[in-house]
Amino acid sequence: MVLWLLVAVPVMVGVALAVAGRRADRLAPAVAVGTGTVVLALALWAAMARPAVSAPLLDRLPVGLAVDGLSAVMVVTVAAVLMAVLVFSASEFGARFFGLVLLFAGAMLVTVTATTMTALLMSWEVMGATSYALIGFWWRDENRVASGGVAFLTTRTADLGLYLAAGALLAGGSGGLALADLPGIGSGWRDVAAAGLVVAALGKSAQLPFSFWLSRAMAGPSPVSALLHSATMVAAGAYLLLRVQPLLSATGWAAVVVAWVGAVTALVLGAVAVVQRDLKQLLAASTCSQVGFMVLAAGAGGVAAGTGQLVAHAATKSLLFLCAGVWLTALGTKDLHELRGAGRRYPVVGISFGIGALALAGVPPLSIWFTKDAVLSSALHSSAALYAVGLAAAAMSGLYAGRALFLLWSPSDREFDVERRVPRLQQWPLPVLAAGAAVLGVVFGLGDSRWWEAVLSAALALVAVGLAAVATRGAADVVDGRSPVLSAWLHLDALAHKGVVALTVALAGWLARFDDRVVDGGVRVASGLGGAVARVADARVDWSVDRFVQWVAGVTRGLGRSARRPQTGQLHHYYAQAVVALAVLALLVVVFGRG
Amino acid sequence: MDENPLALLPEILLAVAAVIGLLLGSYLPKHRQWLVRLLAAAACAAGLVVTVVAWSGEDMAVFGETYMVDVATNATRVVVLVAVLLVLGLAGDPVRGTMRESEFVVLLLLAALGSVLLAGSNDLMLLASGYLLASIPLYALAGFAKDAPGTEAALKFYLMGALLGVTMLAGLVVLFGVGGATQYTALSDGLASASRVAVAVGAIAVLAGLLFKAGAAPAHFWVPDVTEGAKPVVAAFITTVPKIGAVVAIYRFVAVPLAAARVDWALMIAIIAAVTMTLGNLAAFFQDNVRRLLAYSTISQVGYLLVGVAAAGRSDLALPSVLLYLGGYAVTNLGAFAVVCALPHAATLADYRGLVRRHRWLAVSLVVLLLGLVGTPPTAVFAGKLTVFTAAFDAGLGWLVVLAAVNTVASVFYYLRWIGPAVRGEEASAAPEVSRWAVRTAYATAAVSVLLGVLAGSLLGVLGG
Amino acid sequence: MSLQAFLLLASALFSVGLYGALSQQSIVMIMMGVELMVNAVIVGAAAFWFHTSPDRPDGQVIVLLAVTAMAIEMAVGFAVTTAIFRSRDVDMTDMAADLKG
Amino acid sequence: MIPVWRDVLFWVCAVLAVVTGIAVFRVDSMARATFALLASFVFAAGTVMLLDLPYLGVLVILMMIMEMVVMAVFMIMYMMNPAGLMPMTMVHNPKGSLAIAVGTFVLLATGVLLVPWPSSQAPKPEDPTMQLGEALMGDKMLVMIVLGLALFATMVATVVLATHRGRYDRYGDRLERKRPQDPSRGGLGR
Amino acid sequence: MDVLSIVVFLPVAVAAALLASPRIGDRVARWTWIVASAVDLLLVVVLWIGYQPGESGFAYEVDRRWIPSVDSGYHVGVDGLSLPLVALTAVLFLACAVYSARETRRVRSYAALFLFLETVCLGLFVSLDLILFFVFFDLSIVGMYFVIAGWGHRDAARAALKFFLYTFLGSLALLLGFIGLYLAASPHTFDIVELVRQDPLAGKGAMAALVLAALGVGLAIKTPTIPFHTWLPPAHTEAPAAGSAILAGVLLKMGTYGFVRIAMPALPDAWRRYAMVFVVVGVVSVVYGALVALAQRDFKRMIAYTSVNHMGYVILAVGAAGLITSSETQARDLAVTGAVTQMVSHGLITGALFLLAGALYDRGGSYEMAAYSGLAAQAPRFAGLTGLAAFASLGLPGFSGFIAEFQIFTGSLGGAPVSTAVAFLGILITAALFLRAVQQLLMGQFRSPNGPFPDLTAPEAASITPLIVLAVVVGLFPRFLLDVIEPASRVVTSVLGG
Repeated sequence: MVLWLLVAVPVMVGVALAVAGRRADRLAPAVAVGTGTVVLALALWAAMARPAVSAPLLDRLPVGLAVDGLSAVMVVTVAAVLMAVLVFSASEFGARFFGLVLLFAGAMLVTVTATTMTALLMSWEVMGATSYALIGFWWRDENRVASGGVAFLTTRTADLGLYLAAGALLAGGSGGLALADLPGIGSGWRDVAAAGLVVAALGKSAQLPFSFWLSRAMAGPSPVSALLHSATMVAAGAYLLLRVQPLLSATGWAAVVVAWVGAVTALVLGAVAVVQRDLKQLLAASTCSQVGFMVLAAGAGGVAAGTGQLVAHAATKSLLFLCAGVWLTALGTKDLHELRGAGRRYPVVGISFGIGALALAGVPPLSIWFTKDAVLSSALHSSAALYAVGLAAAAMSGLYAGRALFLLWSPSDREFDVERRVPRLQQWPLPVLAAGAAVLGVVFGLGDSRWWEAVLSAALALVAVGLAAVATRGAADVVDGRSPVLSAWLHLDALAHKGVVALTVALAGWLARFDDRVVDGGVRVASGLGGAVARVADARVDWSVDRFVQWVAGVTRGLGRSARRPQTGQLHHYYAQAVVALAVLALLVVVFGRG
Repeated sequence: MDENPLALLPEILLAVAAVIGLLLGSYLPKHRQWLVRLLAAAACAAGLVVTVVAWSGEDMAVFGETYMVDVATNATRVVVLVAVLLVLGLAGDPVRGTMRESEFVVLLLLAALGSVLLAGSNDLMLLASGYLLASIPLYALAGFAKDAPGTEAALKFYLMGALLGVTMLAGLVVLFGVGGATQYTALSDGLASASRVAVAVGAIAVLAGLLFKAGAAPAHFWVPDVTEGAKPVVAAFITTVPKIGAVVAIYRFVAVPLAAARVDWALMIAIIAAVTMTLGNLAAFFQDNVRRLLAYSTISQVGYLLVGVAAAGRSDLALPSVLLYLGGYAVTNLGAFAVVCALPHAATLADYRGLVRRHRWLAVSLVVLLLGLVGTPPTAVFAGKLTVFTAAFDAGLGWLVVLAAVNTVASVFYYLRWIGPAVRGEEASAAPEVSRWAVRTAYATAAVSVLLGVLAGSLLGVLGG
Repeated sequence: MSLQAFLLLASALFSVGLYGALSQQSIVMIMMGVELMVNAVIVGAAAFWFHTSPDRPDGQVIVLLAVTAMAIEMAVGFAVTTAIFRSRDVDMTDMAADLKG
Repeated sequence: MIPVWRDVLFWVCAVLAVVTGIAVFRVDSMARATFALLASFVFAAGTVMLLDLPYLGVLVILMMIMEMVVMAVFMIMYMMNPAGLMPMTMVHNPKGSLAIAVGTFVLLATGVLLVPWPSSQAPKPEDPTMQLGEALMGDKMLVMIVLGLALFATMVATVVLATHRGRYDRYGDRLERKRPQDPSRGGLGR
Repeated sequence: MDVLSIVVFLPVAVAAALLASPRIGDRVARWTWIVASAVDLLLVVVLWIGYQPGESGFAYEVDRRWIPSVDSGYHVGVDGLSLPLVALTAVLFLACAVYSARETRRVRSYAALFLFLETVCLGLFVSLDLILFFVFFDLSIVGMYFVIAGWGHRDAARAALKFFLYTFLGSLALLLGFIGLYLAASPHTFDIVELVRQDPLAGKGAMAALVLAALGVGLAIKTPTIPFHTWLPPAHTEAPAAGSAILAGVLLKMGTYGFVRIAMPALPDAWRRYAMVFVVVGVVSVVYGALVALAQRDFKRMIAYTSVNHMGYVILAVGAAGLITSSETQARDLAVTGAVTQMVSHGLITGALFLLAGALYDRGGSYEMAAYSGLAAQAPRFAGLTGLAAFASLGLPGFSGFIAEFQIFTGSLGGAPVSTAVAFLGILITAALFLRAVQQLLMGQFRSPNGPFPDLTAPEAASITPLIVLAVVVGLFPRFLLDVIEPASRVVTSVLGG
């Protein structure tokens, strides 16, 4: 029952707020924060009580929810980040926003507690749709709405994998579509299910090659980004892979693929992050990169390590996005160069951001240093190459985190055009999250990594941060604009547009013209028998049922005319026709009619 | 000898009514000739009562077995008598108080009698005599108005009838020559061993006359011209009543004397049916004159009826289905003509534009009746069509059923060309004058055509299906 | 005087009558053609009676029927001709061709 | 009569019947056509009489004479060029008609010659006319009754079609006049 | 008179009464219509509550002979396949009645026509006799012809005629199939229950194939599937909003319902043999319909093409249910249940979408999407409902469409893996096209051809909102519906055997 409450409370309050709309704007922040508190309490309780519930949905396919070790961590993380985001947003947004956020969080809670495919798929898709609404929250700007569309469509493309997995699971012999059944189904279907799940997870987590949607998702409000990039949505993919890790290892190939995709994403998107000039874009790319570590962990079998990374990253990234949001609203920009010195201007925000950035860089003893090392160690278990790539990616995080940090803290003498006070409510969550980003790693520990690995990565992180400090010294920013390809997120967006969207639209247009020409052509045919006959005589005429129908109509028209031709009004014609017809009939019967 | 005049009571009633009607008419003042109509109606009603009361499943051959009183004859009597009653109703306005009202009624009765006799004939000679009796009054009725189109219609009607009547006589002679008799039962024995060619030629020659009466190809040429040229009420009668007798006569002709002959008469009828319905439908397609359109529609309907005839002897359902269809067709077709009669000045489809605005229920009746002619459930023609198609399928004439179905679809087109303007709520064309008797008849037929469809089951039971 | 001979005669008369019915314009002439065809029927019926079933009266009755039918057809024919002559002053079928299509 | 003579007589009658039949449509006056038709019927009736059916033969001849007289009257009425003063070519589609007619004849003749016609060894009746009479009063009575009705219908029909003025024109709408009012006086009993 | 017959014939009785009383005004006619539809819906709810299928699997069964010689009669009853559709019909007709409160053209006839159509639609879904089924099938075409021709837009006459001829052709094919079934049965019968029991064409390969082909073509035209769909876009584009809603919401279901009610259970062998054909037709309909819809610039045409797409799922499911290889009966049950659920779901959602399209046309005088922008600014209610309907239509969980499509996909994948996987693309493309439509119409700066864009009126909102709410209820708590459907689906799959 409590578990039902945990997911139902945010969803129902969310729907109520969204439907109420403007009328509830004044009450909404309070209601939302109150709900957030309740959710947090319920999450904590659930994490301890580990309940499991189930309700019938489809024919012998129930909806099942349960909290186990993995999801206990997740529900608490989600609830905590949600709480932070709600408090942060309380001063700025109305009912619709809170409604959507709560709905979104509710969907995420279902996702992480789902034990059956039905529950997972439903929440998974609702999360995608809600993210669309949140990213395109400022709907008067068509660009933002389009960004939401890109996010939704990209993730939905990947979600098809989940549908595939569900079907495969059933076809493979799992009567109830329980996720736990996955490793045990027939081997052919197991591969299909694994492939589907991997695609779905990679899409949601914005791993290569789906990463571009996350860049577009920056069009949404900053709190949305904070939520999206930390404990929900993007994390959901990684979570799913961790959840089905037994399946991945059971197939043999899936684990390897996942591990490598994670590692490569961590490295490449890390590099992308390094050259970004827009703070939010930098953070977005870093998200892909960091989630890449979680994916890597799932592929390499380090479930605990991945989970730790997830939680630590959630705290860190939500913090960083909220900080970025503060500056964006206060200073009206997210350009790193224009933000030079912003950290000094708003010390609370600046210091919180600093802690977060250092954590992100993997500087010991902050949280991500722990968790990343745990991940890397599990990678080393499976392959040295994987470890090396992971290490390189870790260096990248040092570079970009350091760059952001130093740019924001470097002294600047310029005045900001717009300057506003930061509301209290927006400041409160920041230190809390910063604390989390700093200390959470201790909870998870270093996993089973050996001492030299930890030292190596710490050194690497410090070196990278140092390099970044050098690179951004003074007014210079040596990496700025160095690699257009990396700046533009490898042109993945354009590639997807050209390769898939444009192709589909062209095909659709062609088909529609075909369909229209069928209709219009038919009308033309009907307008004159001559045309019809000509077209029929034309061997190149493209056949279609509709045109056939029209052709029949045209021919019938002609036949109708000829059928009336005997009716000349002249009696002797009638006579002759009747006599000849009777004679022909007699001949026919005599020749063919042997009774 | 079994001259049992009582068995022929309905026929006798008609004949007597005709004679008395003529006499009565000679002594009645002009505006009181409605008494003759009343007499005729009474005779029809009496005939109906007698038929229904004396209805039995048993077949009875009378007058040297030249005449059969069986289900087919009884059904024909009922349908014809009802049709005559309806036509008498239709004739209310156009004929009342005219100079030759009595003669009109008398000719009506005689033609109806001829039609019944055609249906009951169990002898080729009686068939030929019936043909004469069923034709002669119609020639006069066609030219009744004695205006230019009427007389032209009568002329064409008569000349077609004369030629095909003689053809029929020739066929009769040939069949008699090879079969040794004209009475069906005896003829059937004779034809069983007769030359195939001679039987085929003779049968087709005899059929020529019956096809003329039925208005089927290739003897259908008179139908559109007469329907357009004659008065609407006459056209209604001519396209309905003789067909009933003729179709039953064709049925009897193929089912009894030809049954054992070595001729594939089913193929023969099937070809005729196929050509008739196709030709009728095609010709109706772009017809703008409503009466000609209806005329072609009746031609195609005969084609469907012949589909059932082609199944004679090979499906138990053949006869009941044909009789059911005949009943439905008669009522529905008369109804359609009743609408035409109700609006004497509306000659083309365009004249029906916006009918629903002015005469809501007339428009509704028209829609019901025309959809009935299409064969839309639950009207009588649908039930008839359904059972007829089923019978033909049963008899192994699948191709013919498919063709008939295709034709049915095609026919929807031209009926819709009529319905469309009538029900579209556009500005109505010039206010048409309405004949009240015809309007009532239209309502009644629309109702009956639906009612018959609903009762089709029990009717089929009565008809032996 | 075989059956075939009679039937040939009947066929010939029938065909001649048919030619007349088909080719003549005047209504009365068409009626004459039809009468010739009836003539064929009479000959045929009588011959069949004689050669195939003299023991039955059917053939004879057919002759009687044919004669009566001929008389009836002719009477009606004249009446129709009169009617159309009165209404439009023609006695040719070609001139009565308003109804068509 | 000697069979040979019967044969000869038959062929003479047959050929003449056909020839006069053809003549109906070849002569250029309607009066001649009428008489050709009459002749054709007479010769055909002659063949019928050769078949031991004198009654029917005579009946046909008498009927035809009556009819031809009536036809002559009509021709005079409608001024149909009775005397053949002007040549008439009132034909249409002569070639087609001829082709159809010849085709019909060829087909029929082929049939006549190829079909195995049945033959009867049954004895001829003593008196064919008696046989006919018995049939008319017996098995075929209904045929005759119906023919009678057809004749009745013919009378009504011809009157309706042919007469211009009805009783109400002549005697008034209520049939009140004792004497008919006609445009020109005359007629039976006047 | 039994309760089911009352439900069926109540509307037509009211229609007759409306027609017969020429003096009543538009207002009274409107209210009579609404009240009659509401009462009928109420009765359907009563039916649902008391639904207790008997031995035969049917509830409220009535069997009176009509034409005994061909064993056809008035045999009606509801089971899990038909009851949801009956309910859907009653709901949609009530919605249309409420929505049409603004109709001003010949209101009385309009009301009478819709009531007549309601009887016809209800009658079809409860028919257990082929002839009765055919009667209603045909009458539905006639009724809809008049709706389109009489109250449609500019080019309505031509579209109506095309609709009529096309679907009538289909009905004739259907009739041939019915006759084939009838003749094969021994003793001959038109009774559906009896035919299913007999399985008359078992083992008669060619004949069974022909009959199935006739049924298939007839039903496919009505459904419609590729390549018989071309009547649909013009008919929808020209029809009045309520007509479109009924056409898409109820009439299209007659085709798919025919598959599960007649074609599958009466011809199980042939169905299994040719199941792949239906799978392929379904998949092609799904993808083709979605792609063509994607290219449309006209809002209503777009929705019309999505109907082709959505009906394609149904065909896919019923086809896949016949594939022997999916020996797992659970999957096949799911597919059939999903197909029926999809019928209900599509009826609700597309009905709502067409009514919204009508509201759009009323205000802007155009269906052209490019003519509008940012409508959310002036018409939040319209925007909210359109957005919800769009998301419902693209198969978002939480709405009925997902429940249906998930069952279809999950149930079909085992039998027809590749086809089903291809069909997944359908939900992606629909998502794209609906997002585009929502973005074009509702988002951005405000623009409308006729200046201001007033929000939905009370009747409009009152007619559309319940449809969306129902779609959500089914989407979240489908058990009340599935509990009814599932036993009937099991019957169908068990008859299919294999």
